[in-house]
Amino acid sequence: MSARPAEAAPPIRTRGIVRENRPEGSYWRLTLSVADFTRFAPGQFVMLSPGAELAAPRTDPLLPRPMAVYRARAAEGAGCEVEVLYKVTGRGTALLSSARPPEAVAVVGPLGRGFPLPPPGTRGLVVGGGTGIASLYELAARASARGDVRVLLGARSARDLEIARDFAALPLRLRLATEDGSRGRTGLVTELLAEELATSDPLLVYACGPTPMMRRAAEMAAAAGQGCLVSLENPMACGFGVCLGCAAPLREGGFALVCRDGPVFEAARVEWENLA
Amino acid sequence: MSARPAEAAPPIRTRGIVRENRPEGSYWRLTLSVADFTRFAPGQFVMLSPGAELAAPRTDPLLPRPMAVYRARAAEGAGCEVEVLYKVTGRGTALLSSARPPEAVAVVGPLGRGFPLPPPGTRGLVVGGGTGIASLYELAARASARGDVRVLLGARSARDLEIARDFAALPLRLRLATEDGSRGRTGLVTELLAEELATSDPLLVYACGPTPMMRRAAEMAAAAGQGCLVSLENPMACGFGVCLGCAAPLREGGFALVCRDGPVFEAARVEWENLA
Amino acid sequence: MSARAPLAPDRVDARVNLGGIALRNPVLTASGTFGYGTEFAPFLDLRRLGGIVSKSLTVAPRTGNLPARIAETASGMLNAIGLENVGVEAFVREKLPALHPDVVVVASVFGTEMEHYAQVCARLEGEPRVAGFEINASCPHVKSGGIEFGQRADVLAELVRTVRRAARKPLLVKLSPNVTSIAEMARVCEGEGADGLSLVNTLQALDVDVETRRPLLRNVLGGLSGPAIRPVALRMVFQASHAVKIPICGIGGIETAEDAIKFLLCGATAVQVGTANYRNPAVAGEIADGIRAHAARHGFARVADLVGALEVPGV
Amino acid sequence: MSARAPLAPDRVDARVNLGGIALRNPVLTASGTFGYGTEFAPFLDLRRLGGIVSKSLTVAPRTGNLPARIAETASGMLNAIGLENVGVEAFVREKLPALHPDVVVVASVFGTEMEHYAQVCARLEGEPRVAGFEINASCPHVKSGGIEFGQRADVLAELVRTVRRAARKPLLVKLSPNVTSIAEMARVCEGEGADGLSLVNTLQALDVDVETRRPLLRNVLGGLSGPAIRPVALRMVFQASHAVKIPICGIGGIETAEDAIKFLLCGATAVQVGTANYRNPAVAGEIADGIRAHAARHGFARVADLVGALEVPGV
Ligand SMILES: Cc1cc2nc3c(=O)[nH]c(=O)nc-3n(C[C@H](O)[C@H](O)[C@H](O)COP(=O)(O)OP(=O)(O)OC[C@H]3O[C@@H](n4cnc5c(N)ncnc54)[C@H](O)[C@@H]3O)c2cc1C
Ligand SMILES: Cc1cc2nc3c(=O)[nH]c(=O)nc-3n(C[C@H](O)[C@H](O)[C@H](O)COP(=O)(O)OP(=O)(O)OC[C@H]3O[C@@H](n4cnc5c(N)ncnc54)[C@H](O)[C@@H]3O)c2cc1C
Ligand SMILES: Cc1cc2nc3c(=O)[nH]c(=O)nc-3n(C[C@H](O)[C@H](O)[C@H](O)COP(=O)(O)O)c2cc1C
Ligand SMILES: Cc1cc2nc3c(=O)[nH]c(=O)nc-3n(C[C@H](O)[C@H](O)[C@H](O)COP(=O)(O)O)c2cc1C
Ligand code: FES
Ligand code: FES
Repeated sequence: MSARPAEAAPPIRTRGIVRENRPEGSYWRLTLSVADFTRFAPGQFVMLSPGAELAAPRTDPLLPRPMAVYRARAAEGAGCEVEVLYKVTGRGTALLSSARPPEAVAVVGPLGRGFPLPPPGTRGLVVGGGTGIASLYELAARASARGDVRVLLGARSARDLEIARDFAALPLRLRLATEDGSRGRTGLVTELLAEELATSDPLLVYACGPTPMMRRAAEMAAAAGQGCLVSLENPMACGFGVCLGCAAPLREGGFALVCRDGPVFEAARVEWENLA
Repeated sequence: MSARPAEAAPPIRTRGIVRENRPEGSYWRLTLSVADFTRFAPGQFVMLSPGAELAAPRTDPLLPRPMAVYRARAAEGAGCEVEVLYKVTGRGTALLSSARPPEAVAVVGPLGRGFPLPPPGTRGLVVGGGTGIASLYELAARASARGDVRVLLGARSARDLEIARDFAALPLRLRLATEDGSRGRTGLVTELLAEELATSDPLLVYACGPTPMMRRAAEMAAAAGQGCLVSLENPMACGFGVCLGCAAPLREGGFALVCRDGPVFEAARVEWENLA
Repeated sequence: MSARAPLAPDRVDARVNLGGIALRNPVLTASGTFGYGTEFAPFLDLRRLGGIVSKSLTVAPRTGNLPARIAETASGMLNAIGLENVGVEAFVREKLPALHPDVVVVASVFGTEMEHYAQVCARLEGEPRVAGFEINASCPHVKSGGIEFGQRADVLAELVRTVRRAARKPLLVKLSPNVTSIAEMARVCEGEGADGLSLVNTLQALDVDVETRRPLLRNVLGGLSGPAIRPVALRMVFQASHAVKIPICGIGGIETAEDAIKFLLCGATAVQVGTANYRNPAVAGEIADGIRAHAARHGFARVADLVGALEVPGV
Repeated sequence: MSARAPLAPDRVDARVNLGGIALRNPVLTASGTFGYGTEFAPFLDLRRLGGIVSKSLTVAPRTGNLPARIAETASGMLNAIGLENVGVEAFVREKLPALHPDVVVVASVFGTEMEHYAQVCARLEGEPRVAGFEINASCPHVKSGGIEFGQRADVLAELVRTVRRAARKPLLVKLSPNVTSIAEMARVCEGEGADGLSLVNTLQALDVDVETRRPLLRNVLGGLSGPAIRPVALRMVFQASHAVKIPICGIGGIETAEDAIKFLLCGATAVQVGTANYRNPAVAGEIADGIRAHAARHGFARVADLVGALEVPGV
């Protein structure tokens, strides 16, 4: 496997003005306009304040939340519009869902090393589930503009896959699976992956989602002799390599920092057992 | 002096839905609709959460903020509309100013013992400044419906007295003073008080505002042989007599709890020196 | 984590026994944050609680410190009330009778000398409405001419010994968190015959007004309480529960049923709710209900089975 | 409070001297929260700071604890990183040269045995880029087979003595807050020749996931930092500054210039910014500017004149 994660653009700290923030199936879609951002690599992330910054600072919740850049486009004038797709899973994301235009959210980014595009002649096999789907759209969009891409998305039920419509609008093959059968194949996304791996074409698997799903995808890709990249979601305090809080254990020994060395890693390097 | 502070209605804990929250001169006017409140005595207060309660609880700022009931009227259906007039002086009030309809604010109240109305034949002399003005409107309204009332309001400048328009709509004599002369008499409100005290009519002075102002008013009333009630603004944690945090030292020795025994006190009982 | 099948909440037995004090559920309210109980009547039926702990009582009534006595800090508050209380006599004559007979009352006891503690307990021994004593061995903000009773092992031992002689009722000792080793202090109390421990009291602290350049509290130093201290309190309960066999009442920053359950898992048999009562005077009842619901959802038929059920990973 | 006439900010002399380390302003960044400095280049010109304190360095590189290593608490966070660091050699060869020569660097030093501390200092003695040492005597989360160096006066004394012999550069000792008497520990360090004190390190703490019934950190115990601990840290700085004459560097929950000034008023000559760097990587620079502005507004021509300027009311 030769793909090397893309280099990161230098991060800055700035404010994102909430343009839109609304529920979409089981996700929320937050659109921020950020005056001084320019470019992101697919799979890069930002650290967002846990909720809008109102008329006075609060210290609870304290830490910023890592969120993938779902989609970014140059805004009219300068800067860009950044879309974040998130699930409300705790206090920080719940407070984020209370943010309304034109409140401001503190943003640090772009951070981390994102996904490299598939090398020429290699098919990209993008496998997503849960909040992991948010890390994959920009990759799917850019890769499908250049070459052959298939996207496999899995979820509990149809409500979790309303978001698939964005992927459906791209020039790629999209396959869905839900556990309750309410949309696409009944079952796990890894069952779709098994079918896609039954080929001798060169593939590069990109997986992002719940740890068991990524781990299984990694094992299947390895068994099929195909490359696999995963994007890890570890708790983070800083997002830029100074707190050492996000360390992921490596099979070669020692740790990598998910925020600085990742979040994208070659799956074969990850020591899944102790990932937390 | 015989006036005894009015008895308090039993307090409850409930939610106030923000109907309106907008700046008015140097104050903000917050209108809450509270389903299960019915009646307030003038000078009573509520404890409000420091800012709206959003989709998840936050513990900073921690404590509720005491705020006088500026005005309350029965709402259509049940409950009532409570108006609070506040100044942004710190984090809690700044966050309160970020609250927007239809967000909810936690409310405990009505609390404390409010102002008794002037006894028959006694003129009410209502002296207000700063945030203290908010404690006096309901008193002025009810007292002026029954008898002779004069209201003296003082402030730095005209911007602080936009609120006087509410008082001007009442059947009472209103006199204003500003330090910069931008509205009413140039000078301190106590200068107006001195003039009003030059009478042999029986008076009851009601003062609420910055401590030096209340203290001075109390001294002047005492020298003139007239009664004086003040409404104290001590920091509070609970508002209903259990934390013992709001204690005000008394001239007779010991302490009174501002939240439970007050906030309205006979001025002569207050040991101003150690009020904090 | 062993999965268990959920139960109906009414099938959960919430009772616990705190060193001889039988409680209908593990939620008490903390000394000094709940007045004498009656103040909460408008908000909460006290019979929903495991019990209440009185404001710390002294032999004679005490007046407190000059203001300012309280201040807000990040997710916490400081207080230096000065142990103002009505005194043990007024407590017996006025406060106790005002409470419904089904409310379990623990009397918090304090004195500036050891004998005073014993006197207060002796006065309350014959009071059937007092279920037990909680010795306040830790008061960082009263100038008793030195360090806290609960900060030196030998002093604490002597205090517990002195009080134990006067007290036949269940005796809890409330520990100061301002110590190097909470385990040592816990063992000292167990050794002197305490029936249980309450921890923690407030962390000694200070805050400043940068505009006036004065301390926020007139007393300069005060006690820090509230959610800010919860992780420190949890650690101390965990350490103390591994050091002694007597039951522990966990205190510090409890705002929700989840917070309370953290203390149970770390080894507390019961908990006390303090500062949270100010934000929400009905919160202690909500926490009691929430613990039952949590136990049911996780398939624990007895809340007592949650006590010490923390699963510590092998390293 | 004595009123003074405001000054222009550029007329304020912000320099302070921290036990022989000359700083252009009193704001440093705290060990373990600022990496090796270079990571902040995108956000902040490090020359705006008084200085930076490195991640604690050991003789050999160290790998850290298994995850989870961090968790969020009310206005704070827990960490149990496990003192992962590149080791003193890589620090000298790779990290130091990457910093602009005008950046003042204090090397934080750690070891599991006293001799290791001395070895690290000895290796750095000849390094002109190292302005001084900060001895990390308090690490509640590394299983060194017992209690922290900084929790026992005799152990701490021996540690400082051992290191002092190896270190001619200015020597700061960073104290643990997990002690009964911070004043005693401060005096011990002064007695053994320390040039200054840094306080506080993190408060030992614990938090729990009630759904899985496991500690949030793999290491079970961790260190609490952030705004939650600020009032405790202020109290300790206040007490230590009254106990010793050597200068103090105040640490704990500093998020704003106001917070930093509170520490100065309580007797700290300088401060360190820790957890706040995560929320806002430019914050240390903003705090440095804010202190100057505050001093100017209050008419202090020298920031050093704010040190210990707390006005304590008579009672
Ligand atoms: C690189 C990266 C990219 C991510 N991208 C997305 C995204 O695009 N959309 C999305 O919905 N989520 C994403 N996540 C997960 C997201 O960060 C968490 O869902 C979020 O932090 C939860 O915060 P909370 O306050 O709601 O939960 P709480 O449980 O209240 O949070 C408590 C603490 O744990 C941390 N935490 C909890 N869950 C996670 C998690 N799964 N991953 C990391 N930290 C966690 C929080 O950041 C916080 O510090 C990403 C995570 C990483 C590391
Ligand atoms: C009975 C009573 C009625 C009041 N009515 C009004 C009113 O109608 N309108 C209005 O604008 N203000 C009123 N106040 C004052 C109001 O409570 C404070 O302005 C407010 O608490 C400041 O909060 P903050 O977070 O903005 O300030 P911060 O300074 O950030 O607050 C920090 C802490 O100090 C307390 N505090 C600060 N200033 C005061 C103060 N002046 N009085 C009491 N506590 C204070 C806060 O409650 C909080 O606990 C009243 C106070 C009392 C006691
Ligand atoms: C205003 C106030 C007064 C207190 N008074 C007492 C007291 O009299 N006796 C006592 O043992 N503890 C007293 N405490 C400590 C509490 O009982 C409790 O131990 C501490 O506040 C920590 O719990 P919390 O974080 O839930 O408040 C007081 C706490 C506060 C905030
Ligand atoms: C993630 C993390 C790692 C830390 N690592 C170290 C360290 O290596 N050495 C040290 O002396 N202190 C370390 N500390 C403690 C800080 O230097 C500081 O003393 C503490 O966090 C309190 O300050 P704060 O509240 O501003 O963060 C660390 C703190 C955090 C949060
Ligand atoms: S999140 Fe801080 S080092 Fe990765
Ligand atoms: S505010 Fe708590 S007793 Fe008055």
